[in-house]
Amino acid sequence: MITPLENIIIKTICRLLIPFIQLFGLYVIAHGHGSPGGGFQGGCILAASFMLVVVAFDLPEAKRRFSEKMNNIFSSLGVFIYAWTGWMCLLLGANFLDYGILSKILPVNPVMARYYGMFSIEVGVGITVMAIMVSLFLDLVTGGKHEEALDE
Amino acid sequence: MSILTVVLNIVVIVLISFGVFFFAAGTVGFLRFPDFYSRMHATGKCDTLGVVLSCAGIALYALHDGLSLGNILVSLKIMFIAVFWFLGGPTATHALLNSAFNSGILPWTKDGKAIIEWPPK
Amino acid sequence: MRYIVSFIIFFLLWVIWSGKFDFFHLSLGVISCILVISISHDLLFQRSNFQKKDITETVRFIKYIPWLLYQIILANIHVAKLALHPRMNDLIDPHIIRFKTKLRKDMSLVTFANSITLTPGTITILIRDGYYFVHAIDMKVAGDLPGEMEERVGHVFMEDSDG
Amino acid sequence: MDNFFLAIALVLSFLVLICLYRAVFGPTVIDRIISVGVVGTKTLIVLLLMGFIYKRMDMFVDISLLYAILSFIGALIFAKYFVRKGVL
Repeated sequence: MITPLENIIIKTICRLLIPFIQLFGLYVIAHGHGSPGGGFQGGCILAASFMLVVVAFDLPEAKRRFSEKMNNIFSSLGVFIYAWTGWMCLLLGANFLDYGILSKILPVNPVMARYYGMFSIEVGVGITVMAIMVSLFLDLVTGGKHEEALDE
Repeated sequence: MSILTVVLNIVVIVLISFGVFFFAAGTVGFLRFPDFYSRMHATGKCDTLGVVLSCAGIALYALHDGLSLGNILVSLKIMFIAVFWFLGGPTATHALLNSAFNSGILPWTKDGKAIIEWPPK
Repeated sequence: MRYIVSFIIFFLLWVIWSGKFDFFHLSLGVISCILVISISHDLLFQRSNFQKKDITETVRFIKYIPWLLYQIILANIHVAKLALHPRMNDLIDPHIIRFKTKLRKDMSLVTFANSITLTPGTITILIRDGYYFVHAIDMKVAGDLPGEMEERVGHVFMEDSDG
Repeated sequence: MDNFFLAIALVLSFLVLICLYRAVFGPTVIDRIISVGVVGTKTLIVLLLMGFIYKRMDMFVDISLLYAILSFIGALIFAKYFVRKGVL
């Protein structure tokens, strides 16, 4: 069981910095097609901010912000977004993940359709990576039994 | 090369050189001090000032080809790195030393008395 | 109230980071700010309402920073001199010193601790029950503690006014 | 100015090389962790300087901001892990 650091300095500084780290993670996801980064990197930063919550406060606090149920829902929601963006192209008659064809159902030209398709892929990857990283971290710090760890 | 560019370059060179000088002093102290409590003095302080000075210099140089909006935004981003490090650097230093102290390691001293009351009575 | 202020701060930061002003990126910024606020709204500002005191504290904190920077430069010259001195082992005399503090608020304790870490020859190790454990690299620099810095931090966060 | 930045980046890389001495021969684990942190700060500045050399400042700023964040989180998590183990 992970024990909280009873340390006021780390708590206060993490309290001030965690929202900015989360905002930076979302920024990296949202600008993945124009600058370095993308879904995977942004998801890792978001997961790192939750790890910081666990380190600075404690496990129940992190669970209160981001419960196990939400985590499971997010990890499947990301795959859902990714797969449906791909299948939508397949259903419209192009290859899997060939976003240009999306201009048939979106009111934009093929270039912009490619842009938005890539963006939705980034969002899906980001959500899944964040959820899986958080579950991996929780499994590691509690030795694989974090449901019991919550009860004590 | 206008006179403004020359002045800007000189300021940037001075700032970055001082930053690197403090980095070098921190590294030398990191090698020479006797235990890790003292080594933390060298790295924690000198690296913070080194990052702040170098970031200031780099942020100034980012403005060297005109005050366009993109340049100003890049410069503000670099200053954000400096502010982040200004908050985070001392905290990381403190966290490492706190964990070392809590695991029961006492610092290297000359007279063997590790903890003394202050101010002395 | 704190939602609005944190939204403004986050959105300004988003605009600085993003640097793109089309509708798509700005709306993404709004969505991201709302997400961050909904997850961690109680982290940046803990009280839900602002008082006049907070503005004064911010102004005084900004005034405190130049003095702190000056002290940091002094500290770095001190450490650099120690590190580059050929007879370094004679000059240093490290100890952990323990002293009592008058400060009580969280923010002032943290500001004081980080200022100690950044300034001459001292690093905060532990705060416990109103006592600071500070590692000092020689006894001369420890002589100044708690001293002027505590006064200044107490002044910044108005510790003296409310008893 | 590019030559100046290149020289500074080389000096910083040399300092990183010196810091690796402590990472390899450091007597305690804490020494090695500090060494990781020191290498992190120098890499931050080298990344920013590389941004000028390759004329892609907007890209390298993001990378080095990310590096700063991860270096801070890494130090905190290391600190937490070793206080729990209680051995050095």
